[in-house]
Amino acid sequence: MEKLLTLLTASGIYNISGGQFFMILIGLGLLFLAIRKNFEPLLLVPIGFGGILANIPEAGLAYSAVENAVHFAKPEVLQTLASVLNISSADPHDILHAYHGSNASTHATASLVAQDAGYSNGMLYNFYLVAIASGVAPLLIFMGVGAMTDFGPLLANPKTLFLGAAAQFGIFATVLGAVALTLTGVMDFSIQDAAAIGIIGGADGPTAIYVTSLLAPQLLGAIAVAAYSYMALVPLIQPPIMRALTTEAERKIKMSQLRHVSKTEKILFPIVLLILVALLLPDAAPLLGMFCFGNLMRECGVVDRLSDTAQNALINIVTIFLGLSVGSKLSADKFLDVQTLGILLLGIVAFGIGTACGVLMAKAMNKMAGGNSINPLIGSAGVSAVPMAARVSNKLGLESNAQNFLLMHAMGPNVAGVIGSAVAAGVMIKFVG
Amino acid sequence: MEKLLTLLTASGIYNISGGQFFMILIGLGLLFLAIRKNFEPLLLVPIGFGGILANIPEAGLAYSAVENAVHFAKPEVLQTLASVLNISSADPHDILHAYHGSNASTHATASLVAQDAGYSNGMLYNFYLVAIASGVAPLLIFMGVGAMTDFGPLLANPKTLFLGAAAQFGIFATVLGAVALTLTGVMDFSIQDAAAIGIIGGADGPTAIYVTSLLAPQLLGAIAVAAYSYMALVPLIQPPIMRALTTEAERKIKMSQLRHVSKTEKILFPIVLLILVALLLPDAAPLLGMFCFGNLMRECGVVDRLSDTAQNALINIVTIFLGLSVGSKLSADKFLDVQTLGILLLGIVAFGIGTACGVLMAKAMNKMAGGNSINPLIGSAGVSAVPMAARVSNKLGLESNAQNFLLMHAMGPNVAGVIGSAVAAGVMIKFVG
Amino acid sequence: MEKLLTLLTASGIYNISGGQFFMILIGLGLLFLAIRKNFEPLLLVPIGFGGILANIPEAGLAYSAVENAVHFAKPEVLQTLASVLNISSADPHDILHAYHGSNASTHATASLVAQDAGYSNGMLYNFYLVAIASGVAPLLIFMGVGAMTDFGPLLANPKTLFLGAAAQFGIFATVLGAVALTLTGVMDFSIQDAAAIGIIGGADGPTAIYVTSLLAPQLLGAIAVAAYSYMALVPLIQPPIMRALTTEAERKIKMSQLRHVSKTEKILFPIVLLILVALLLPDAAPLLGMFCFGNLMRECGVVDRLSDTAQNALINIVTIFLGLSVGSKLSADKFLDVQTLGILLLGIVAFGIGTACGVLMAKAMNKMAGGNSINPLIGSAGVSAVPMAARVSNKLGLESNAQNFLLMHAMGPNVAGVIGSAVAAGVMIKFVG
Amino acid sequence: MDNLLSEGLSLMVFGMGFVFVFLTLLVIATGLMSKVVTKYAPAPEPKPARKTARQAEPTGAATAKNDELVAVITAAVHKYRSH
Amino acid sequence: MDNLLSEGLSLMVFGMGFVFVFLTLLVIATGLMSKVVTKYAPAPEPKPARKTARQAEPTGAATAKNDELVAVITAAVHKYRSH
Amino acid sequence: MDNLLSEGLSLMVFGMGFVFVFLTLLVIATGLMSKVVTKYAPAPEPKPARKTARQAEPTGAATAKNDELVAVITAAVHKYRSH
Ligand code: NA
Ligand code: NA
Ligand code: NA
Repeated sequence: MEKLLTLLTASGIYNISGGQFFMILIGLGLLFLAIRKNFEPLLLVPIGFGGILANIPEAGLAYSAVENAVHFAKPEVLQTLASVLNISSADPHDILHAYHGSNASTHATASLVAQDAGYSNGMLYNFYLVAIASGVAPLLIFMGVGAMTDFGPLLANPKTLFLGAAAQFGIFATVLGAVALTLTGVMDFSIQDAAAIGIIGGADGPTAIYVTSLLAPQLLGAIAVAAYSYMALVPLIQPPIMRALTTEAERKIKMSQLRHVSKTEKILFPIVLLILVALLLPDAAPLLGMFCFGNLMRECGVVDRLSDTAQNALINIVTIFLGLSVGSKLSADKFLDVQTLGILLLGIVAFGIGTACGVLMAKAMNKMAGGNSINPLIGSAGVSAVPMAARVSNKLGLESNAQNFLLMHAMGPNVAGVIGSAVAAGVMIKFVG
Repeated sequence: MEKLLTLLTASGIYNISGGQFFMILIGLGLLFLAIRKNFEPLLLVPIGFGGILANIPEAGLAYSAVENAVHFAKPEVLQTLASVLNISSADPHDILHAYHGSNASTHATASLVAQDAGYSNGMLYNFYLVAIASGVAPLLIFMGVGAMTDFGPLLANPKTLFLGAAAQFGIFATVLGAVALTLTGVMDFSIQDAAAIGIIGGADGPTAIYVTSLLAPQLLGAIAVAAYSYMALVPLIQPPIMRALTTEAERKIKMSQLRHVSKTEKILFPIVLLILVALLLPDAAPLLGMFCFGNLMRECGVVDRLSDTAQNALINIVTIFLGLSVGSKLSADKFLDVQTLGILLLGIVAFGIGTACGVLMAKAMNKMAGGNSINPLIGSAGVSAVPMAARVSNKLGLESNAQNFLLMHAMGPNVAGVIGSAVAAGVMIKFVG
Repeated sequence: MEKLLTLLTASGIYNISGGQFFMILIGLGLLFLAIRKNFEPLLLVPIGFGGILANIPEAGLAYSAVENAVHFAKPEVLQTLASVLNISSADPHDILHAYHGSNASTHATASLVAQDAGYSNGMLYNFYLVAIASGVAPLLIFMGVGAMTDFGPLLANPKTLFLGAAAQFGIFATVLGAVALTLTGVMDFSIQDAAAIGIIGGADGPTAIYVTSLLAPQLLGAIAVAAYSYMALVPLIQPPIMRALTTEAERKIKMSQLRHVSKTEKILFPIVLLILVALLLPDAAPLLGMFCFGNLMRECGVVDRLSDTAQNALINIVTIFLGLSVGSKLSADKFLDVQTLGILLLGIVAFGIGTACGVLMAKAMNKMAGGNSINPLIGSAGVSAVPMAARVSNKLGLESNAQNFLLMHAMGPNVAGVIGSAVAAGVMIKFVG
Repeated sequence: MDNLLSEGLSLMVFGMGFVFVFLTLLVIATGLMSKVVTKYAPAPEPKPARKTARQAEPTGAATAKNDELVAVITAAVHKYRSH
Repeated sequence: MDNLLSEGLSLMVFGMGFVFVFLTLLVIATGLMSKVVTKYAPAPEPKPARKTARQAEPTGAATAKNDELVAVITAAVHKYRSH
Repeated sequence: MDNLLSEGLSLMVFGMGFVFVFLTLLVIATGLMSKVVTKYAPAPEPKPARKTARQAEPTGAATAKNDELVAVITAAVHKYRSH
């Protein structure tokens, strides 16, 4: 009978907290959006599923060995942990607090104590350590994205890089927004938090995850969910802004066909970009370095088998682990916070401002170029959200003029936006990292 | 000349022990069974080869840095290890014994001492640490298996889940068998050992490896070899039992065609299963969670590239490392033990009892349903051993009635058996882990 | 304004050293050779790119956390590191020197101190730790190469193994060369360095990397670059030597068609080789063990999906990381040394001597066999450099006799050379490791 | 010793019991789910489900298909050439 | 508090400024590179660039093509058989 | 110094010697193995070994084949449509 009691008291239904229940619903919601509404399913299916796993009561999949040890709270283990952490109270909350604030060596010692007591890191926590805390997963995704990116349209019209620059204003405006929310006392974000939230406006998943894992890992779940959700919502978010800021005449502008770009230019571009990064912003070197490496593998034509693997088997494997790891940060105690609402709000503002700035920049460039050569609709593609934003530009162009195919023209600012937000990420890491 | 002597005294032929020689023969035997007799070759080729590598004298491929340091037994190293382990004797056996019994931090310190003295973990030992000790390899295999599993037949006839439940009796009966062997003094198994041995009866490789790595890692080699060998032997083990327990009339029963199962049902099933696991048995969450995740990726239809990778590149890579890691536990000192004989004996008993219970349950269900709708031959498929056991059911059905295709009907209990043994695994981990 | 100054003083252009500038040029040069001249691009593209990344000023991608901490040289961090390393001076150079000479536990402690101070391992340094310092990447490449190797031609004519033996003389002659350079005071190589340099003559990339990572990790960059460059240069290096050492009549010799080799022989060969390694040279067990494992997977015919993965997805993934990791050793302070010139010089000598010995051995075998059955041109293929060297033999054969197809005959010594240099590697590790 | 026996026995009783309870609940939940799905989101006529079949196909079969393909094309081309 | 505001403001000014400076330099460097390449290594007539296209193709498209292929072959074969 | 020389020399002598001894034994063992196999398990007539060839094929060749395939089908289809 005692065993039966053990089973019962250790069951999920006996232990589930309201927060966990709610987070499981959110996980199911993400799965619904991904599967039924096609919201960036490659990331949101693993993130949603990981979120459910992370909130299974008593399973501790998203917790470290020490957190699991504290959860089960055997007095002698708590006592040892308290002495390792050099605090007098053996209260679980105090121990967790001291543990999260402790230095690397104390961390390591506490972890060994928990292991000696028979506790181990949860599966998702291990995935998080290997994939995200080490920084490797977003970088490998970036390598794969590089190997999938064709810079041809950008090279045919390098000036579209300015559109990719302008659209990053969404990032920095959002930083100010987060600062304002803090100064008015509505939320409480540090400058690191603000920078990580801002990067949502980069509309680039791996960049957002990379920056957040460095600057504000505790916000990772909310920021990643916001970034991918809004990327999926680009076809809803962008059109009204684009329509409001352009005239029908502007939207009708047909752009001249892009010139042919030679193989050599495509090979040299990632190298030129890399050297510029090396000379100007070393902090962007991991992100843009891996991106350039992937692109060079793609274009050089002599390592096709590596390029194929980078954009298939490897990126798929990494995506699975990255998604589950992000999901591990959807545990109730981390996600169900008023901060999350702030992040969701600021994120959509970031997308909106970025879109608007891209369009306005394109209008300005069009004016300067005589008023009839650049369709301002391609400016919104500068936020990145590849290739969704470019498709939105194309769609709106076709609405105004059924012969107006903007897709290739919008691909230039689209990939420029990836570079732009990686540069912005480097600046953030430099200044507040 | 001294060099020549070094070469000679360090050669394998000079150092080989009888046990190592015998284990190399066993490794060759496993390769023979895998290659010539087609015994689960995907696992037994790597396991057999890993077993040979693990027994190469002086190479220490399966040993940790400390074990290698002790093997070469330089007095000053032994002295330092003894002081780290806090024992007075510097005898190699005493040191190894203290090392294996030491806590995590002492373990780490001893490992650093061995590295300082120039010894390092063997290749296979590292594979074992990463693939099995971390628990990740069996879970990823389970994810891949989930991505390869079609729950259609099960959803068309959910009652076949009972067959998957009944067949797990083999697991628990075997636990009692191991207990009996210990009580009668024939062997000496702890309750953890007994539970791990029992899980052989689950006829599911990754589940057996996962449970054994948690409950009785020292038995991993024998249990994995038994599990995979008996799964390969299912076409020999099951038919006599099935024939003995059924009448010719029963074996002739034709089952009505399965109803069509909608895509939505297939998408929702892994989620329903996951929620049930979350509510009732959190200890089964890693295994069944990854299984459900793989299946959801397969069925949801929006992440085909992840699903493809999970069931190809990723599962293949993991299988290679898992097999070699299991092989590392075929070192002579661990495998050549009377316990191994006990495990082999109990394992086959487990398969037999599981098969019998599945068939008897199917007979009972058939009786209750009027006696002419469920062919008891599909009950044996409840042990899992996917898809071999279902094929055996089909084959015996055809023998009695050349028009009687049971394959799809047997696939239901077959995959139910996978769930059943994962649930049994969760109970074991909860109670004796 | 202060921020602007920060950006400027932290930029690459402000901090670049002459050495870094020069190494970036070398990286670009390697990319040029790989992409335009087709110099072993699968390795030299990642190595060259990794070399550029490693030399980005202030990014510290190739440095450990401690090295990065020392580079930024905050006084309090230096002080703590000095006390951990138990030295009185807090001078960066002294600390680095003490750190590199410290034992494993001090290393670990210093690493924790650096992490507490906010520094972390560079991306490439982490890749190096996981891929090369652990030894795993070269071994997995060897497994993949094994899975791609057809031993048929070797089995049809096992005597060609002698050619693979003779060509390894280049390895050992080069060791003596390195010793001579040291004794004459031109360079300063230890016997470990000499052995690692010699292995360049094995003309086998993963073997060279594996041995160097064990014996002389500080020379890894130079040795890997030399090994792969000279392998690419085989069509230039070998022909003059081959022509000089053979007569026109010898080059005209037509060899009789190879006998058919049965599947069973091909399956048994890797096992025979493994057992010989196990009995004679356990130190070659990791390298040749993985090679044999790959080959057995290929030939056994029952694990095709594992073999496919080993020779595609897995080897490609590992190649990417291996290349970047080797590139991380092209940092200016490690590569720009007079030793590198010595290594480049000795490497080419090694290739030359190996080629010559292979040809001379083939001449001798031809003489002993009656003078008209073995074309000495196949001897040069014994250096390995698979399959380039065999193609060179074929090309020279065709020059002398347009009907003389030597390719299949040269594949025997070619793969024998792989085994030969792996055996030589085992001897090196045994004697000086 | 007796302890081991009682542990083994209770493991069997509760373990087997739990497996049955769990799978019974799964039968119920699955049945319910199917009923709801069929009611509120009736499936369209069974499609040939080509894609899923393809995924589940073992490598061997894929190769076989490829070979068939080649054979078919070869035949088509021969026909074409013979015109 | 004021500190946070000034940090945020300077992050915006310098961050946005740096992004523009960087991308402007990239525009210049890219333009220069293209000019040099076109001058010293003029591209041959634009090839159809079949291979690159293939690589960039998303999996979905590849599958679609495969299906087309099968459809085409089936048609060809039917034609062939009906002769 | 002398020590280094003697180490180098002995490494050469024993290393090279060992390589020869090892490969000689491998020649003998392989020959023996082949003899035993041919005697007790004579191979059937040499099959075309299609499968192994396929595995060894470099990626390039595979692509080439694919292109051929596409070309062939295109031709077949054109023929078919032109009927
Ligand atoms: Na962006
Ligand atoms: Na089972
Ligand atoms: Na060689």
